[in-house]
Amino acid sequence: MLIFEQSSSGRRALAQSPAKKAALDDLPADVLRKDPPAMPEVSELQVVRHYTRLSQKNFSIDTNFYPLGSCTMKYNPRACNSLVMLPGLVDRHPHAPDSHSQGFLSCMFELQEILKHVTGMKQVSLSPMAGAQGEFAGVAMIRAYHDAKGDNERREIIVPDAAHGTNPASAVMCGFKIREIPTKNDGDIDIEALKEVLGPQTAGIMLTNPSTVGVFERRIQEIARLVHEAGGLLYYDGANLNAILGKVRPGDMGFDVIHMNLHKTFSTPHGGGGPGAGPVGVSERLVPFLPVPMVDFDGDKYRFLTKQERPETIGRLSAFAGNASILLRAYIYARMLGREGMTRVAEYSTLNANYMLKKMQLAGFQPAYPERRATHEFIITLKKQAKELGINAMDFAKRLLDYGVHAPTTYFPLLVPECFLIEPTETESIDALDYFIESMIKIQEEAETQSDMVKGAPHTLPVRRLDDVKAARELDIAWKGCDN
Amino acid sequence: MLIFEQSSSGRRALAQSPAKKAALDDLPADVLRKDPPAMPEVSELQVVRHYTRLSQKNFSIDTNFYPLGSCTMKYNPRACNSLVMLPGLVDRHPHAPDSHSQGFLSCMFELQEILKHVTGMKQVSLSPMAGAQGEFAGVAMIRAYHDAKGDNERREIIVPDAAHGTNPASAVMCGFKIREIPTKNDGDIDIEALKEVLGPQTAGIMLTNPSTVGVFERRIQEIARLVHEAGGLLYYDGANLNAILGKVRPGDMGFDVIHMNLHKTFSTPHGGGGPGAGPVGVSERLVPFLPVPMVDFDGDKYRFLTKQERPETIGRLSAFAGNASILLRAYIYARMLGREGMTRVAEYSTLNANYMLKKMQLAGFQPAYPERRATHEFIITLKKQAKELGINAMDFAKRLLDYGVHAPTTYFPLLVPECFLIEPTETESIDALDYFIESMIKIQEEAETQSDMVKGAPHTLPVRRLDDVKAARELDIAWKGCDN
Amino acid sequence: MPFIPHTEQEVQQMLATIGVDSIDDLFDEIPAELTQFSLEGIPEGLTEMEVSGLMHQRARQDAGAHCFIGAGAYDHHIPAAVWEVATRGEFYSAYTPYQAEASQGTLQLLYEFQSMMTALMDMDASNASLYDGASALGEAMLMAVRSNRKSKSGKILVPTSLNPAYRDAAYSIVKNQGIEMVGIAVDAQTGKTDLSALDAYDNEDITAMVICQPNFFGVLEDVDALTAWAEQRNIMTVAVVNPLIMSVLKPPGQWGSNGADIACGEGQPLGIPLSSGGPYFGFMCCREKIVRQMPGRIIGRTLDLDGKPGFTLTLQAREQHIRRSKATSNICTNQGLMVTAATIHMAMLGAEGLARTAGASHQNHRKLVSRLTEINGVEAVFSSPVFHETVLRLPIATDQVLTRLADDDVLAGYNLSKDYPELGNVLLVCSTEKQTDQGVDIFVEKLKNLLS
Amino acid sequence: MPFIPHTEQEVQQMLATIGVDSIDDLFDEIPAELTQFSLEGIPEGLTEMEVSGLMHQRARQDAGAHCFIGAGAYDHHIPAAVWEVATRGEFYSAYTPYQAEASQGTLQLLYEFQSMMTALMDMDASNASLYDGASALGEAMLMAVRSNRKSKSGKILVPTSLNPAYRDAAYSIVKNQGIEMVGIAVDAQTGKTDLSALDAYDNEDITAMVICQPNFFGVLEDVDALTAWAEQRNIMTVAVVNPLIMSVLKPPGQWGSNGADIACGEGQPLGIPLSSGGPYFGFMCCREKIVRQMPGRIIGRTLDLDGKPGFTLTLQAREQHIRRSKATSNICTNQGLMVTAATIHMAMLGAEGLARTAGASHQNHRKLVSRLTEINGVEAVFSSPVFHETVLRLPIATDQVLTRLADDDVLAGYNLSKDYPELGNVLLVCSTEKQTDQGVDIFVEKLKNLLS
Ligand SMILES: Cc1ncc(COP(=O)(O)O)c(C=O)c1O
Ligand SMILES: Cc1ncc(COP(=O)(O)O)c(C=O)c1O
Repeated sequence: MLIFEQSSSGRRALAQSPAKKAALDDLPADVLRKDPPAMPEVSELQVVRHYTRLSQKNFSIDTNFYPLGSCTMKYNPRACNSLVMLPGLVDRHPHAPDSHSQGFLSCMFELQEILKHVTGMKQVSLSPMAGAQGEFAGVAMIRAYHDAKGDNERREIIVPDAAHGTNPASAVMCGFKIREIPTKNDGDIDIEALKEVLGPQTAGIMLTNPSTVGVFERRIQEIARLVHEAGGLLYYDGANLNAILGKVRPGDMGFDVIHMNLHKTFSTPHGGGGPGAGPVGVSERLVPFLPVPMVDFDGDKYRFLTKQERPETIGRLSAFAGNASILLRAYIYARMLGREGMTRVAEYSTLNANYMLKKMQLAGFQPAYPERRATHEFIITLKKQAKELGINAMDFAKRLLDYGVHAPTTYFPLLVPECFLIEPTETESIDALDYFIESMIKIQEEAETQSDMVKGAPHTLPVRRLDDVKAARELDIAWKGCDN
Repeated sequence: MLIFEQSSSGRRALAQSPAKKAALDDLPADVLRKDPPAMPEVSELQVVRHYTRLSQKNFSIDTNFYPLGSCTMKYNPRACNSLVMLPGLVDRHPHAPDSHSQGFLSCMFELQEILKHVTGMKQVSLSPMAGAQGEFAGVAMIRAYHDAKGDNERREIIVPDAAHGTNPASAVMCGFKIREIPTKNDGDIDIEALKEVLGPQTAGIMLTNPSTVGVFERRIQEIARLVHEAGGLLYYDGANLNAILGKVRPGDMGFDVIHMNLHKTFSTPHGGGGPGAGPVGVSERLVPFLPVPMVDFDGDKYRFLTKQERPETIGRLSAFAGNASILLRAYIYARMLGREGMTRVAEYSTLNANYMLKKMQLAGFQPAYPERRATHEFIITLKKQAKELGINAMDFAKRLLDYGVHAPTTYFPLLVPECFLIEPTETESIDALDYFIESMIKIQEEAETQSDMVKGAPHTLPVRRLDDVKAARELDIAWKGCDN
Repeated sequence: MPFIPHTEQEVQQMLATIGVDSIDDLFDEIPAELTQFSLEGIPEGLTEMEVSGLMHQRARQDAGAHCFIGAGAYDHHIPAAVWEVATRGEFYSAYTPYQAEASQGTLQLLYEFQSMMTALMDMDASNASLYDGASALGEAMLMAVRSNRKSKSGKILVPTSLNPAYRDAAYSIVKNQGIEMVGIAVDAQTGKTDLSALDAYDNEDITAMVICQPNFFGVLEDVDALTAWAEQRNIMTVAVVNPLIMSVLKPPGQWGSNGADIACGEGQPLGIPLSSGGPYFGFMCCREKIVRQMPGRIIGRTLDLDGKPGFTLTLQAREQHIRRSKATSNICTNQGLMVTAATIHMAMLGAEGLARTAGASHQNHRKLVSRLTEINGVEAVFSSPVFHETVLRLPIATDQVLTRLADDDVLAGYNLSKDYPELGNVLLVCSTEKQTDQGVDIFVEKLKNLLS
Repeated sequence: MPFIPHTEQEVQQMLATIGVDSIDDLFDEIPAELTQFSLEGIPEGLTEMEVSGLMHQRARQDAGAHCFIGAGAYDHHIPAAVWEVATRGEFYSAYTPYQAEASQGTLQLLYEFQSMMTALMDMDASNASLYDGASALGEAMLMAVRSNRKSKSGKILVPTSLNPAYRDAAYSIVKNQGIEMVGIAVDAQTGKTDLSALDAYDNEDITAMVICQPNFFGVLEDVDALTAWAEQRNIMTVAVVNPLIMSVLKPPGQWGSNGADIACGEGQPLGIPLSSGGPYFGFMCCREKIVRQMPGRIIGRTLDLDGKPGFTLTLQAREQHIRRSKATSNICTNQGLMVTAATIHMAMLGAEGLARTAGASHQNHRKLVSRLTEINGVEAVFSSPVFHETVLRLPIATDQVLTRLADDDVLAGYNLSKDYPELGNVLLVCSTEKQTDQGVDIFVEKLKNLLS
């Protein structure tokens, strides 16, 4: 039942708003609202009960193994949440003067430094509010760089066919054209194809490494050399940074700009869709263009740097300083990990992925790249099952839900048919991995013996499969009152 | 699966204890522990996931209508919880000096005052930690009073047969003998029977008013006169205070001592079994005997009063000052209610109960006291259903769970056969009440047509009915390792 | 190894399964020369206890002031239940609800959010959030340009009374797509957008126009007149509003004759704590006919295989994960958790509670301004009615006032002189329903002392 | 009417259903003369915002000191997850798990709690909590008297090194049942219970004996010798221990030849915040053979109708709701939520984490004591080994030291002179793993200044 359907006219949570109604008699009548909006009229208990019960209908890291490839669904330490809720942090106004900001700013500055070191970049700006905004900022810096040199013809950004959808979308938002290059059968990108598209029109290339197919791009140094020689810059999509944290650094690979997904690698919550934080780091040549604000430390006081101090910046991307208290959460996490902890993130997420890959392979599942090491994630293709049993990746995914496990990422990257992109993360125990594999084996058996049941899955969740076509055709995206 | 069964030797939540192990080399070997206790060895994520999932197996106010008679399962405002967790409150040491205690003590003092006014008693001590300890303190004061007068022969406490089990148990702990008196068919106690047991051996009587059968004891003034004339004192069990808060006061009825269940009337959490808080209030003659500590205010500073200042006290009942932060929660709640809010608690809880009673009666259910008003709760007897359909109160209770509603109190008070003690509380909306009644009507239909199904209920919960006999016979009350 | 559950024995077992000797062997595809670097610059790990001590200390450094700053972020009361429920693990640690069956909690909540926002704005459709108010405006501009097929210019009229940070952020976002933002002056007397300044554009091809309510000065704009002017010229209107205040002011859907085309803004006043400026959330509503141009996720109600109602992501063909370079926006992760809190907050307050909150904020503000303007040399700059925020002229430099009062733990407002030097020494002060008489007394006393 | 959902219309509808005119009619069975009183003494209601402002202010009044007080309540680190999970609505707002099928979450957790406590104490059985450590001792004494059928005297030996508040509370609880508490002196040199003082009772009928580890002075008792002495005389032993410290010290189940009969104490060090002294929780463990004498709830594992394991309250025939005046105790509501937190806390730390916590507390304490005793006139009173708590002798009145240091936000310890005037000017200081070097420096500096 919707919260709207629990309404009763005149009911409200009386403790939650002022006891008296203000007159507003100083305001002209024509600016005032005539009828109140049709919002729920419910009690405090109804609200708490409704949303508590709704929450129970979700899968989440806190309740389920959630091996969603490319999303790094690792444990979100609860301390990161409770500490940012401390008075002094939770109620600090974004425009508070420096005298009332040193605590907050010192955390931000130190986070910039930590991210700089772990990525091998020259400087970091924390302001982008998610991965995609980090991409936008990064590509905008590439454009600003070429523009600053008067190199106005560079209007193409190269992306591999396996790239995440945000990569081409971000490049287009910066006014670029997209050139796609193929991925080879071994998972690396096709360097010959790359050479063909490189030229004076090349602004840069956007890569994820490990790539979205779950393998490390081995010829990255050669790619960097080729792109740089062609006058382009290299963009690093940090969605997969978890795989290499502390083991190898994008800066050392030759990348000029990188965004990080702190809501992945640095374990800030996904919150059912966000918020994220997508700081960007850059090599020397892009430093002037970093988005503002940034935090500076003169050895005594911390302060924000804005356009005034950084005239070549691509500008600000938010009203204030990005997703500040997500950044604080990432800072807390980074301090708990420390230097050694960072490296172990990469090591153990990689160990988990390779263990799962091997065991699934032994159980008869088909890796997409059987000759390659898994990184922190790997791909299984279920094309044989789809062809022979009529049970596709979606069916496996939905049936997994009945086993209490969240499905891996399906149908991304698209170039692998019936693909399952599996990312266990380092915070899951061998027991959770084994349970997943056993579930997959059982579903395989079910697929062979009771395929209708699998196709009808899930059976134990609040709803069964939903009619997406109806959803899009008969658009019902807002409650329209009881009559509907 | 038990948390123990998720253990792996050597695994632990590394962020949660010191990185280094202390040597303890200053301690003699024979005081040291040889083998570590067999406790779970799990990761932080495992802990969070395990207990989050366990929590989902509970019914609770936050998720379900919970009309558990005598328990006052009303909404527990979340603010009461979050505010007591503020630094300064959550980390105040119980032995902090007065200079660092004025904030806390002022809340305690004001709570004493509020409780005093709303019960009509002379003074209040907050220290008892639950209703039963409040009863103990109250009866102990009655004993101290008689003893102080040299009246050492008064060794009997009178309780009605409908009394809660804690009443006789508490009196016995104070060294008293119990005299039980019957309840009449109209729900009032049998005054003739009372007269018979009153005498020079009478220390006092323990009453609940409204009584545990959900009606107001109409001849309370006469009872008070009789008991006082016999030289006894009157004890008020405040479990049902919700029914009369701000409408009538135990002090005015003639009671000498009262305990309150703040975890009922003042909405502090039940927490799956506690903690509670059972402050006691007394009439003039019992003031010297109140348990310590109490809080005093001299117009300038607040401070604790202990045995030193109150030599006749029955003593302390806890190591510190009782369930302090439960008292704080009650204080916050009381401040939000305010004077008018108190009265409304009684009014609307009574309205809800009478509405339900009437609607259930109209639906054919049999009230235990059809001639009486409901107070904040009322009793339905299912003896007809038990006799005619073989479906007893327990069956109705278990089947209600399938409807997502917590069962009312069953089989208490015992004098009403197949009894359902129903207490909706004031925080529930008419929708919740109607849903309960509809569910009862449906179960009645089910009982008539598919009684096996009802007897086998619940069907949709994590477990079906449990074997209590086996539980008591083959005692398994602690995990004994994997081999068991 | 905080947060890593592996025991040494398990590691050995796993390595044996994989068939390698060490974890390092798993990284053998990485060129060796890339792995020579030092992480010395990163401090060693802390336990939770240590980091908790550190954060308590940092928090105390910034705590404990009387705050009269608004300027886009407002210190409203948030019911305790809001964040206690929103941060339940099932909301907090779930991903974007791609697997609808395992995400009905979040999906239904988002549907309810969309329903509340459309009600509040009186618009047809809402998305499930964008990053923040400023970036939402950038997206709204792009959407307006996509939607207004009749116009070719890509010119957007933007009043100078728009929050300058919004202007800057929107500019960063749209500048690479050939869009031009044209400033419209404010009437120096009233503080409202100067209607006569629009005459200059009467015959130009203008794609869209931004209308704020209230504007950055707290001043209430003539939204009907502005909207009407745009309607007559087929100019798309983009409303930028404070959603809380829409509970008492005429909402975008009722402006002019047909209402604004797009409404967007900052969701922070709906239950999001100040927390140094983020995370907040941008909201966006629009008319039904342009919903396919909307950026961001949208949730729809539909039926499952058994005919039971359920919720799912819909109109995904607008989004980057389907349309890639042709998507309406690059946005992927949005501000889900903030919207979770805002939905609970709005349900808790209801229309009446929001209106009371807005009303009390404004009433408090009238008290504050009347007290402050009693001080010699302090006066309101603009003559038009405002809503809970006012621009004051000061007799001395704003910077100086702010610094001196901050020493006494009074955060007196936002330094508007930085952005509008032409206004002289000006300060933007704000009130909410949380303002206390005691706080006002201290502010007045300290300011009086400073100026005397 | 905060928290009351009724609209005026609903009230009318409900009254009509009932068949009365007004809510007041529902109270017509209450004698009219009883309803004449005034509640003027109770303040008017506040909104949550107002009460939140008030509580923030009260909290600030008491906040921000360096605390070196122990004396029964210890400031240990509590993982953030503990209370975030424990206060989930499903745990926080559930009743005692009478309806087992609808309470499997709480029931399984309590079974796990019992399992952890028996492991920690090395005992057979645990209940699901009592109120606090002091009242648990009272209950343990009553239980010992019930269990020791061979003894008639009701005499219980109690060392004077027992926390005096425990002695007082236990006395309040047992005094009306003909039980006599007999004090056993402490060796003035070592601070341990004087073994030779026991000789006096060699031939007396003694029912039970209390043994503390550590005792109130922080001193480690000769628990084996004390237990052995009691065993030889069929005296029931009641151990009173700090459960955290049992992760590193020999647990009650291993004392003497057969272990203590009952172990009880304060659960606070297992994840419960100081919060002014409560709510904490009392724990109690015992040997299997006397489990039916145990007070409080006990959870058992059993099977459901389908043979699936499940959890339920068991041995209820001991309890007041079944046995009424013949129950083992009057306890009904216990400290469920605290136990919920403690269970999560113990699971989080595990045996190793608890041991490290205890160990670090002790190590910190050695540092603190060595620093403090470098100050002229400050010295340890007792010669025996202690655990994370020490009695120090001061050259001036303890009260004076405490008051003066409190002015500098140093809470220097517990004033032991109040309870033990015979010891002179003595102070009980305590350390936990949270102690910082900075805190110690300040303490030492302030104390030095005061004493010089
Ligand atoms: C490979 C990759 N790149 C970019 C992104 C976009 O990041 P965000 O969702 O934070 O905008 C994602 C997120 O799913 C991703 O997996
Ligand atoms: C009538 C009555 N009296 C006394 C009590 C005992 O209160 P507590 O559980 O707080 O000890 C209860 C609790 O259920 C009760 O209902």
